[in-house]
Amino acid sequence: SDPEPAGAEGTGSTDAADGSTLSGELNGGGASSQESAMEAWRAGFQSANPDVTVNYDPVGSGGGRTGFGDGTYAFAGSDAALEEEDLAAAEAQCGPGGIIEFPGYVSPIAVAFNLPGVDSLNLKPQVIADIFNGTITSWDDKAIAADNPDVDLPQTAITVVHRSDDSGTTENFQEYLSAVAPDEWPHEPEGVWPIKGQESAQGTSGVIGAAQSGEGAITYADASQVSGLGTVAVGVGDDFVPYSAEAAAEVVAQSPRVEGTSEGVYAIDLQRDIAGTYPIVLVSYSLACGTYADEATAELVKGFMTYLASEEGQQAAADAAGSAPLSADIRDAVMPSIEAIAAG
Amino acid sequence: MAQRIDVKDLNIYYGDFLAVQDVTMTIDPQSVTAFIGPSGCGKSTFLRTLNRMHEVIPGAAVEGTVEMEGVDLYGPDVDPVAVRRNVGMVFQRPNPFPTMSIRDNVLAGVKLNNRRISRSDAEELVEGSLRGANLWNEVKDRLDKPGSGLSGGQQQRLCIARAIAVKPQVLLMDEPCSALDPISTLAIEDLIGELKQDYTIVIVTHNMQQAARVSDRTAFFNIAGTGKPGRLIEMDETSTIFSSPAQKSTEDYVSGRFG
Amino acid sequence: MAQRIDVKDLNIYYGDFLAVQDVTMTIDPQSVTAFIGPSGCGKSTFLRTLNRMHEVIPGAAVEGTVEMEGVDLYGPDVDPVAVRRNVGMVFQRPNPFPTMSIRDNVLAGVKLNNRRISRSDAEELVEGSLRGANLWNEVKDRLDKPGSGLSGGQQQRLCIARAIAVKPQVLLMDEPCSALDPISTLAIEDLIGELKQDYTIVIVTHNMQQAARVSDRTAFFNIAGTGKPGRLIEMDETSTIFSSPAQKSTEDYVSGRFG
Amino acid sequence: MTTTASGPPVQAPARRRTRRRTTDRGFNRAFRWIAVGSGVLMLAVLAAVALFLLVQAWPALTASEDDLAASVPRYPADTSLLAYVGPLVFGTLLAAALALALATPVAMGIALFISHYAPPKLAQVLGYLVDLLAAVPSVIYGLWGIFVLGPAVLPVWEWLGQVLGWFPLFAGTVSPTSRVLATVSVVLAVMILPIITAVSREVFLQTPKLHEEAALALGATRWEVVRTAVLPFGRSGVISAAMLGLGRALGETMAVLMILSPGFLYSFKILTSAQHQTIAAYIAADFPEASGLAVNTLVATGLVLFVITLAVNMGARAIVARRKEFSGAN
Amino acid sequence: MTTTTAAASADATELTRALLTAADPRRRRVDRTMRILIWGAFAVAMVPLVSLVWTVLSSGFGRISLDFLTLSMRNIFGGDPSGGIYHAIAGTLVITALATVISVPIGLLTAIYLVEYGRGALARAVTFFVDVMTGIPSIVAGLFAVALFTLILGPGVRIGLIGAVALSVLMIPVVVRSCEEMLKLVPNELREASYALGVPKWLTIVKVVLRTSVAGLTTGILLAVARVIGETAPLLVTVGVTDSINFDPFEGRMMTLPVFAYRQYSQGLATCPGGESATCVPDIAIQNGWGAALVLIVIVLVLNLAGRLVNRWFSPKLR
Ligand SMILES: Nc1ncnc2c1ncn2[C@@H]1O[C@H](COP(=O)(O)OP(=O)(O)OP(=O)(O)O)[C@@H](O)[C@H]1O
Ligand SMILES: Nc1ncnc2c1ncn2[C@@H]1O[C@H](COP(=O)(O)OP(=O)(O)OP(=O)(O)O)[C@@H](O)[C@H]1O
Ligand SMILES: [Mg+2]
Ligand SMILES: [Mg+2]
Ligand SMILES: O=P([O-])([O-])[O-]
Repeated sequence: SDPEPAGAEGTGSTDAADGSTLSGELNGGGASSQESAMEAWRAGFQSANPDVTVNYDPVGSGGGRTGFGDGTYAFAGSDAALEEEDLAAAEAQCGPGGIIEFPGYVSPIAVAFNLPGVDSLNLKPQVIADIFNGTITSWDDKAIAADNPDVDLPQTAITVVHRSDDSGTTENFQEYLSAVAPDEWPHEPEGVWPIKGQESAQGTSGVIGAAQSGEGAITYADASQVSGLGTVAVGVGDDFVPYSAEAAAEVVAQSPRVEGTSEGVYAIDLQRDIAGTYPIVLVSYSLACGTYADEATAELVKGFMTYLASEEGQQAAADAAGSAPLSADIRDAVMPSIEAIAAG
Repeated sequence: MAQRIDVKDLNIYYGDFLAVQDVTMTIDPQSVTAFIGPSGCGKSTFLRTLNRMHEVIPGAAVEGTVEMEGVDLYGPDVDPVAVRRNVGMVFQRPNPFPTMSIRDNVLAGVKLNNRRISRSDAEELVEGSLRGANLWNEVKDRLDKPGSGLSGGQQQRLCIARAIAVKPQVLLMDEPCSALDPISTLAIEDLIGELKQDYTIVIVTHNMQQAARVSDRTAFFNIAGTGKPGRLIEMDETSTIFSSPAQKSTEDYVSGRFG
Repeated sequence: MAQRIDVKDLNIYYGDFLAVQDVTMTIDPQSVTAFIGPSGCGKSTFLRTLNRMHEVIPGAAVEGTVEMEGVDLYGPDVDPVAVRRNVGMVFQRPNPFPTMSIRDNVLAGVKLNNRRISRSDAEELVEGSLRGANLWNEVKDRLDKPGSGLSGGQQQRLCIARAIAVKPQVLLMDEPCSALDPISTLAIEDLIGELKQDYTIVIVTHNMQQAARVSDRTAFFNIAGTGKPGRLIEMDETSTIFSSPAQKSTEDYVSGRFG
Repeated sequence: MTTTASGPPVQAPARRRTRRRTTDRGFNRAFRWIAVGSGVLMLAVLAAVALFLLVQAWPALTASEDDLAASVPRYPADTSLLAYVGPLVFGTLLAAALALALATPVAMGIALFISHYAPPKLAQVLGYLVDLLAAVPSVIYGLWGIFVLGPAVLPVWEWLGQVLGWFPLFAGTVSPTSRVLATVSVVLAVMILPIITAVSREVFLQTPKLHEEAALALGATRWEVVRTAVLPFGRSGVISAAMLGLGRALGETMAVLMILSPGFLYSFKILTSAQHQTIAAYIAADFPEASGLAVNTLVATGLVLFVITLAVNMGARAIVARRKEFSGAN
Repeated sequence: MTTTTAAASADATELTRALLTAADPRRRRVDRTMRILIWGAFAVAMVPLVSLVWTVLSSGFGRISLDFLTLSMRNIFGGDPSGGIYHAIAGTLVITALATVISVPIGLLTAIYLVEYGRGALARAVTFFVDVMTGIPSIVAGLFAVALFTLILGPGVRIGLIGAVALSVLMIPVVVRSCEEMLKLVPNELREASYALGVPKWLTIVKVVLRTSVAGLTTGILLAVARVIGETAPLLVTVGVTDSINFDPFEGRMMTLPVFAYRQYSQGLATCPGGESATCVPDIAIQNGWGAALVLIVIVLVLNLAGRLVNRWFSPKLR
């Protein structure tokens, strides 16, 4: 059953008690990494509120932040916390209630490769950096072999595949590399891949496809997409940790909150060297305002964000997108701000 | 009602090329005027200025006056569309409308102008016009077939039927019989004889005999050479032109070529 | 070298429509054969079977044989392209190639056979052919202009020049003079007289006088009515056809129409 | 007895030349103005698009090199905006030119096949098929390029690289993923093929029968008929068909975006990855994440694409104009 | 005597036979070669075309079902193989129809202006800039439409109309160009025949020129529709995406088939915690994408078929 969306503005009402009371259309947009999780959230929320339609434009984090700042989107997803210009614009847009920002979507980034017969490799951060910056060019390189005594490494040349578009995944991956291997990876982390002359492809599905089509390829991508490729267990301290939602959740839970932000903003200062955690994670933020111009939107955002941050919502995303659920600490910290969303 | 046409000092241009120079003539009502002359001398060009068809060619222009019963056809408040409705034309190459049936081709002048006509009037007009063009018997069983399926001669007669269906005041014909067999030619010539009772008729022909047979007055055009403008050499009673023309070149042209 | 053509029991179809039925005739070499008859009787259609131009129309078909010096033109090992090269054709409507200059139009057929014709040979051929078509003086200063800029009569003469430039064995002409003025017509008729010394010439004409003037033998075609096939009524020496034809219909047709 | 004999050419006194021109009235005039109005509206729309491009590009055009380098991803330090756009222009032109070179002869072949070679009944069906393929969305071409064409042509590219490696186009390492400009060009060629074919075919079909028969009667073979009558008549139509195709190839976004492994070099190595990028794909790839000056810079590259189309069209116009007096029309 | 005549005639026969059968080998070779090349061109083109159609058919057909055509993707996520593309079909039809309604009058009238009235600087400018417009990248057209409607309706509005305007910017020049070609092909003789009957120019244009070329115009317009019905980039930035049904181009987001196909492809594989099952298919998104592609192609086919019928009924026999 498909009720027609009532339009951009909804008619929220809080008087009735039983079942759904919300209706209308709620529009958001931003990071494409959140798309799969967002589908689960939207489906869950819309099922509970059949008269509501939630839309999410996967236009990318930058587009999401811009759209959030100029009022295009009532809520947004972004692979990085708001900074400077975007923050100022968002604050102006949101008015007195301020901004609500929390890591609603946390997902491990897998380092995946195409070597027939090899499912898993142990790689130290420095080795990963050297592979991606082109210093190590063959799979039977000593540096690789040293940590993988049991694997029969072929002589195949390494083909690095990176994202060709400006991407939050790239930025996160580079942040990891420059944090743990600053000598091997001297580049300033940004959404664009810094090294020229390597293979690349558009979007997560693009790099996965390219890696699958070229033997000896290696790439980095959202972990939920890498089936069919071998994956890397990443060196943390002396251990090698394979990717998993739990290990990724752990790194978020153990990293400190950024200080000096307003109350509703819960940004993470990610630590990449905590033993037993999987350090390459994409932390994608959910953005909303504390106050909205009209009541209906406020009610819709409040309802949707409540669901998104809830245990139930986080589990839905974990099932659909392989993400790491929000820790109880963080949820407890942001819930009051979400519940305070109101018109004004 | 037939109409007299007075042409004064007419120069006709294609862009900068002066195709016909300095023509002055009078075309009498209720008579047939024939234009003869060698190929390229501007007969067609001059004819097309009489119903302002010349000006549909980009860059074409005229100087001088063409008066119909004293009204300058090129006067500022004269509507060229009205001129063409009253001065009908049949072309050298048959050009029936390919999208229309034979019937609709005959009715084109009426239908294209969005005029309403009752079914019976239409049938009458179609039959009358086609009979006039001596085509009725050949096409009466396939009036709904496209006109382009006819042979060349049949197509030309269809075009004549189309032109006379509009009942113009003046009828211009540019070598209307050049694609016709003798029987059709004769029928058209007879028709011209009938039409001149009511209309002013101008016919361009390359056929001396035809000019001699059908026309009351004949105008002879000539051209001094390629790139030079065509000129009206002489115009007179047809019998005079063919028996004792005033100009040597006319005599050269009409004498002894045929028969 | 002129060639004799023997046609036996020829039926000509457009799809299922039998346009011409049961024609048997002999066309003599070194002579001019004229086809006359009313419009739509199939003169053009029949003419086009003599150089296998008929078959380029989708659905067109022939039954029977057309033999040139005993060789069936429709035989299995005969190349239609070679047939058309040896049996030239001039059409009713002038059709110069609009994208080519006058010179290139004349050379169009020649260049197909002989790409590397020398400049001087080409110039000679162009002048000879254009003179033959009585067009040389009018166009000699603008050989590099497009052929489509000429008047109708000039265009037709250009097409005749193009056809004779290939030096065919047989020359078919479908009302070649219907768009020409008397002077050009006369020149073409003279040319036909010259060409018949060497070639077999077939001409379709709607003009009795022309048939009488230029042809040695005349074939009269007629049609019983619309939708009926055209038939060869009678073929004989031209003088016989015009003075004492065997058939009543022939006499009706040729008698007293003109002059 | 009004005999008007012009006699010997008398030098007429200089008369005031009053040439008459067409005048419209009534609904004729209204219709004329409606038509003129939509012509002007066309220009207005284009002006609006151009204005938008220019206004949005202006900050980038006037910004300093350092500002650009700081705020635009992929903007190399110490490079002028022109030098930055240069490789993109090069890639765009190379891809479109290769596609056009591949597609035009084949498209003309197909058009001739349908108009003059195939049996008439079959030709209709084939024309239908080609029309249909003009409508395949670029996303589908992108998918097809990635999943089907890429793997299929890889051996061909490897072979070319081995055998013709000395030729600049085929030099360099052949990419194992075949996400290279050569593959993109083939996809673009396939994409523009139906467009060029459909328009050329319509034009070829309109060749006057008279001219074809004139050629046939001179003893022309079928190909010679095509050469003497059909191709000259269709020339301007084919040029405009090719331009429609070129326009699409220059501006094609999704297929390039999905297939090409981009790079920003002046390179002829169409079998090597990370050498080229086209403007349209570049804009699409980076636009979502761009903000501030980076957006302006992307729009500026769009402006460059605009200018390229303009230049290409001027060239093609010149070709058409030179042959105008020989054109088949009228 | 008789023998010599007989011999002579036998000679003549042989000579004639030689003339009529001996084709110039070079020309014959060229003709053969060109024939092979032209058939070859067709064959070569058929390879990618057949492969493409086959790929779309074989990859998309399995997904086609009544549900797929009549349900939307509302509340469907992950590997859930239910749901369908009804919302995208509706969006595609509505937006394309609206773009056609905007483009055809402007494009056709502009073509009429160019062919029938256009002289001088304005006509040259229009012709020239129409060509330029064919080169506008689709994404730029989308950005232009967004900027325009941001001015009118404020930022952030995503409605079908904006997409239709963006598509119109792409479609109008194509309509103009192809209509112009077709109008030019109407012989001048027909216009003159009509003028000579005293028919005003505008009626001549409407009833003779347009009527004669209607088949060609239809083909041209269909090509233009085909050109835009598969556009992805401009719709992504102008109408957003949705997974619910919306028929109203003036209110709310709409989904279209090409955008849907692209989004599904971009989503890649779904996570199925319990492995592949009846309720969770990992590559369902790719399958959905191909299914949408197939439906899109079928829609175009139906449009084409309608165009063909118009073509057959109204096409004049110009020769
Ligand atoms: N559309 C045109 N543009 C430029 N010149 C033209 C045009 N039509 C005709 N001419 C030129 O004008 C002159 C007169 O041509 P016109 O067709 O009037 O001659 P005509 O006497 O009718 O010849 P014909 O008997 O062959 O029909 C010729 O030199 C011709 O080349
Ligand atoms: N392409 C065609 N398809 C079908 N029928 C045709 C075709 N061409 C001619 N016909 C028909 O064949 C018959 C003979 O036509 P044809 O043109 O040969 O006559 P014609 O004697 O040359 O007439 P005219 O003197 O008018 O040129 C006519 O009934 C005509 O309608
Ligand atoms: Mg004339
Ligand atoms: Mg005939
Ligand atoms: O979320 P992404 O920007 O990496 O697509």
